[in-house]
Amino acid sequence: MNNTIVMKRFEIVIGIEQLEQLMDLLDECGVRGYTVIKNVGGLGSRGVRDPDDVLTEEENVMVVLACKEEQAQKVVNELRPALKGFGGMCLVSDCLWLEGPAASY
Amino acid sequence: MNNTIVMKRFEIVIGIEQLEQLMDLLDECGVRGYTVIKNVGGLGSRGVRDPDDVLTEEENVMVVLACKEEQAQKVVNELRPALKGFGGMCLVSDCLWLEGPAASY
Amino acid sequence: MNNTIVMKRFEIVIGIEQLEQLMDLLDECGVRGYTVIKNVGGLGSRGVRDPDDVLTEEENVMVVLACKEEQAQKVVNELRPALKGFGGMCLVSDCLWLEGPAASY
Amino acid sequence: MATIQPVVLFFVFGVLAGVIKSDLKIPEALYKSLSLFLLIAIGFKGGVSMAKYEIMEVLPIAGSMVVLAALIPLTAYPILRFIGRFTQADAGAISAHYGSVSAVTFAVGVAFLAAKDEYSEGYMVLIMALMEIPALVTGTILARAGASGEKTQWGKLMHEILTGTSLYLLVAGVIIGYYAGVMDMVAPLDKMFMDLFMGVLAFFLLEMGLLASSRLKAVMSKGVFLIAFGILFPLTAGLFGAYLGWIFGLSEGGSMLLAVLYASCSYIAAPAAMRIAVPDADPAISIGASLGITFPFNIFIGVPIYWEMAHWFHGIAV
Amino acid sequence: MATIQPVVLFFVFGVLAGVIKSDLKIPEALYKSLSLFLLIAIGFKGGVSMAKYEIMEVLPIAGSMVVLAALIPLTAYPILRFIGRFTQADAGAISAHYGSVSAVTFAVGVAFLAAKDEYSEGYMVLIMALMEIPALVTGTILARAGASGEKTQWGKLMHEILTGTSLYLLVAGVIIGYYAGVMDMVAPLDKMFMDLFMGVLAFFLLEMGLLASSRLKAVMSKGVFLIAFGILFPLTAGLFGAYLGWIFGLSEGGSMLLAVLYASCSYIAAPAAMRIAVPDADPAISIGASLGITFPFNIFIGVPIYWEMAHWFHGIAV
Amino acid sequence: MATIQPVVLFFVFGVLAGVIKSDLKIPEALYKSLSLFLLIAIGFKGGVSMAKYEIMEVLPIAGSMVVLAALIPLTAYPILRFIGRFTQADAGAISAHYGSVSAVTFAVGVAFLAAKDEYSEGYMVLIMALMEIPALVTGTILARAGASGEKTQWGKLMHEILTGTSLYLLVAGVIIGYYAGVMDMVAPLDKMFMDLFMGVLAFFLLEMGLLASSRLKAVMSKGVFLIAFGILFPLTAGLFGAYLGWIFGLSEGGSMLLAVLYASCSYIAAPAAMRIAVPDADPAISIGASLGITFPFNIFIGVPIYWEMAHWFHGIAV
Ligand SMILES: Nc1ncnc2c1ncn2[C@@H]1O[C@H](COP(=O)(O)O)[C@@H](O)[C@H]1O
Ligand SMILES: Nc1ncnc2c1ncn2[C@@H]1O[C@H](COP(=O)(O)O)[C@@H](O)[C@H]1O
Ligand SMILES: Nc1ncnc2c1ncn2[C@@H]1O[C@H](COP(=O)(O)O)[C@@H](O)[C@H]1O
Ligand code: NA
Ligand code: NA
Ligand code: NA
Repeated sequence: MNNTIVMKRFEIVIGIEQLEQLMDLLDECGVRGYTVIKNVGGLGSRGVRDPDDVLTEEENVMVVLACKEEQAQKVVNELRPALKGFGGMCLVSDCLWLEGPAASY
Repeated sequence: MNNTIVMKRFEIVIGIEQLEQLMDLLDECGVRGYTVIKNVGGLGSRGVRDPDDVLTEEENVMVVLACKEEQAQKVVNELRPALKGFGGMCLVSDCLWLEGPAASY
Repeated sequence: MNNTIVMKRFEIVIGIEQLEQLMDLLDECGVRGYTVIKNVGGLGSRGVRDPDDVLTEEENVMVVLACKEEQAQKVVNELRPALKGFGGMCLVSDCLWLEGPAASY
Repeated sequence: MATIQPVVLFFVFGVLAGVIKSDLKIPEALYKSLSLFLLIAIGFKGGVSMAKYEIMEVLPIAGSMVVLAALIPLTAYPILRFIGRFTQADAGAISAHYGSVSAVTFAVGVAFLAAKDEYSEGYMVLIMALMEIPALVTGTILARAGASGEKTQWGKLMHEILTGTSLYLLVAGVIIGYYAGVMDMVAPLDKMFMDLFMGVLAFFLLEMGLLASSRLKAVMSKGVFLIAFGILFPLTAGLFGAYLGWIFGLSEGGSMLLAVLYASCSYIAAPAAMRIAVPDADPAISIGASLGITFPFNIFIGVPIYWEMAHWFHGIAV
Repeated sequence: MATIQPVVLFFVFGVLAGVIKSDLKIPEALYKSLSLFLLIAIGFKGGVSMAKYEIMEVLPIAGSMVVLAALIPLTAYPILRFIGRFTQADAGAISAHYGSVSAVTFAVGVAFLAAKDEYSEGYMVLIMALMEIPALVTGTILARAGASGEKTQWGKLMHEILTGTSLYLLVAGVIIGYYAGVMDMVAPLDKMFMDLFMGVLAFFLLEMGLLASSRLKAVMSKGVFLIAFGILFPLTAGLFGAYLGWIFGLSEGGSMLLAVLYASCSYIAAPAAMRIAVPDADPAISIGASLGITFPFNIFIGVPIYWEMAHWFHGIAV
Repeated sequence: MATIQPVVLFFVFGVLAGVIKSDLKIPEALYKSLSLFLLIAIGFKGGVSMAKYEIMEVLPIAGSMVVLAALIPLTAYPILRFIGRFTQADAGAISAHYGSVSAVTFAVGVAFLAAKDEYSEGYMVLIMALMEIPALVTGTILARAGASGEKTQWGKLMHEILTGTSLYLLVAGVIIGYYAGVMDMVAPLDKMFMDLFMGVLAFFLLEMGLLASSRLKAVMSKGVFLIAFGILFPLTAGLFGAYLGWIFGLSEGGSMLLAVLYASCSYIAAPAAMRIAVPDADPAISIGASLGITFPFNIFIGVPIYWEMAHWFHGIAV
């Protein structure tokens, strides 16, 4: 497709209590752009987590992040050991970045 | 990419009134992990659905789900007839699961 | 995979103040379905944007949109110049549309 | 002459904020919280004053008024279907909205009476709560009778009507208020549910104004018939209500409130029920007419007129 | 005989709404706002009445009661572990919940005394705020002593306990109320934090009812032991509290409130602390027992019984 | 000597909660709801007391004070630009913040006068509402005059200023309050908008404290100049306001409130306007100085000082 750059897309879901740590880690990898969706629920190895349950107060966040391939491997290397402690999941896929906006990757 | 498993990624958008049914269905397919984002709006065959409109009270949810290929076909087979009744959409794509966290797929 | 149609998936993140313009633009491209997630935060070329900060009132939205390949190129052509003004990002990737619900693409 | 109450000016400023595209926004959680408050408070207040009645004396009168309310959608439907040329689904859904009631319009009527120091029967609240039922059922039957397509989900609909937030909280408020009244234990709860009523109503009307102005365009595009219907129909229904109140021997204030109930129309409970019962009706039309035309008409012009109507009938009696 | 207060009927209607699957929902932001209000208001009111005491006289008594509260989890644990056959983690976590207190149960107790026009010591609030500390610490030690697995994050846990919203707002309320009382500047704040207290409690109990009914299934599945524990244990702890209050020379009202504190159990602060301290405990069990059984038992049946207990001990004294 | 009011202690506990990293959080919807309430209530109260004036007498005085308020950003700008060495954009944006006003600081001033039983002119509220306009316009001109880059979106900016929530609700409150005052129909609305004012302010100050403590780091990093500016500039502006109030023949209370208005600075309306008008300014600096330094300075130290200033000028007159 025209006017696009080949990139990797990360989609990370973790508990909100680990978000700060994740953001520090991404910062260290030199990541310059990501998107954060809060108030997310789900099912995983720790069972159901429902942000609408006012008593249990469990909340996940989804972080979506696009970066170039060279950086992607670096993120993978840093993220793997951390995720072991965090739980959650991280998916990686191919995508195209539509050129236009100021580069933030 | 190292330390990753090839998987399928589902992205389902339906009305919140059908979420419970969808979750039962995924449960029956043996799915062990998914992520739910509520308070989602959009445009589709039923027109605009805006969760901020306090009078119409229409709300979509997005469910993201990663699973192995064998399971994916099972989910597709179960989901198709149900979605006919639900409306909404379901996208399927390829992705890599970054190993590390406890397996919840 | 059976019962699926090959399609393109767009994932656009912009500031909420530009959402109306984006929706007009998609409308002009003849797009018949999209999903909108509000209350999204992130990091980009304009720095951190945090929807929970009640004083700065910065909010992003994520728009996910599936369409056929022919339409995809049209959307790319229209979106590119607009995104230059908007900032944010737009990712494009391949996906399969699971047949079943009424076509809204 | 009837003076406009300060509280309804909040509605005006809500509409105006929408018109001049102010960035004023009421948080959704506040809107929902205020509406829970109003329902409980209206019920509670009614329940407290019902404690003064022999409940068995009241039930037959109240019951008749509720049943007779089914006449409203039955009258509205042919007008909408054959003069207004709406689809069966839309005509039925709009009928259900106009047969149903608006708790906020009722509250404005109560405030009007309070400002005039006029008495009214406390059990009007119970009538309001129960009027939903025949209106929504009748409207649904009209919308679906003989229509092809999916079967009406009667079970789901009746559940929605009977357990829906509006009816449930009104009835809960009535029972708790009645109990508090009978046990003479109203005291510390009145600071919240009675003293703050008007202030909460003010906030709610501000939001109603914002919502109404966002609906106006949709209504206008439906042309002059819907606007005329939205004004003339409640006037007629109100007249019927005032007459009925007089016939049944209600006070002037009570007759006026019955007129308000018959004239007012729903924009919360009815849309929720019609979404389930008549999914092929277009909510933009029924909510637009109800909230964009009839609601403002009632709170500014209708309420004083219904008072005059009640007054006039009671004049005959003398 | 003790009559049921109107405010607790809101709890009944909350439960009922859950049972009949009404679509009634309290917005999360309202729930959180109301709970902030209640904590500040309870603290404020206590602080204002503490302004009448010599604070140094009070501290040793209050301190002893707080320390003695550690006996509660120490008693609960062996029952849960060896009779109930819960895991060490669950038995410890449940013990921490029952050692800890419920500000809303306390508020219902205060309302009960207010309806009877009975005096109680203002500093009971301070005791309530501080009782969290020994209960949560003891519960955690019981849950983790000798257990393998990750090390207890004591630093994080103590931070959570000491700076957690409940303890923080109660103490902040006490200090501000005390200052306002001493300076004789309570006046304009009382309209909010005192007059509206019951009304806010009503709303909160409605939501508590909804929450309790959503927990019931989880508790029932745990069998009859947990239900018996959820009723008999608070009765015992309440008796101990009433006895202690009498021994320490509290008023009848004060003894009753101490019984309420000892008998009540937490469903807000304790879950938050146990999430950090004992992550392998199942919150469904402890919250379910606490909110689904003990809370309703206390507000309907327990509170009048604790009053009778306090009354009985004070009768001995005569 | 001036005693600290209990209500401002809520601010202290908000800051403290931030400092000790408590998990205390005010839901966003509550924060927004409280700020809507305060704006309407401040306007309403002012409007009610304006009902006692001949409105035509008041307008010229009020107009002059508003226009003279444009001097504040004109004074602040060169200090910030040439002594503080801020960029043109930042200096202009900060000037706009300091020219603009803080409704909450004003409310604390009103509470201070109420505690002293001092009279003040009701139309000060109108002055507050209108002072935004010259401040934001002047600040924008300063920030953009001769600057390259995109053209200033004057249309959008004026729309934002004139229809922005703060100005709109203040003016709506004034008009409704004025109408209620003239018609003698204040009665049921005062339970909400007057009686609860202090309680709502308490909650709001708690959140302000949390917000201020989250901003402190950003300000500290900007060094000692910004801190000095944030304290000395409002003192100077306050002196000018007190002098002006005296010259124009306001009461002591009114002069003090004018001093408060001139001294206070915005952290809600100004950021919103500057986002549109001067997007290249860094909001962390202007909000940080405004909320992190000047706001706490004003409510604790400034308000009593402005009172002494007004007192001193009025002493001259004798
Ligand atoms: N590389 C990226 N990956 C994911 N999200 C991004 C990326 N770059 C920008 N964004 C999102 O787009 C928003 C606006 O970007 P910008 O206009 O560059 O500040 C950010 O706040 C992020 O939410
Ligand atoms: N297979 C999966 N697909 C999508 N989301 C998942 C999957 N597994 C885990 N998650 C998300 O990650 C969160 C934490 O997972 P866990 O730590 O395994 O409990 C869950 O609550 C889900 O939101
Ligand atoms: N082509 C599409 N791309 C993205 N989202 C879609 C698409 N079609 C439908 N949706 C989402 O699915 C919801 C329900 O669709 P429908 O049942 O067709 O009205 C819409 O409100 C959208 O959020
Ligand atoms: Na009606
Ligand atoms: Na206890
Ligand atoms: Na100023």
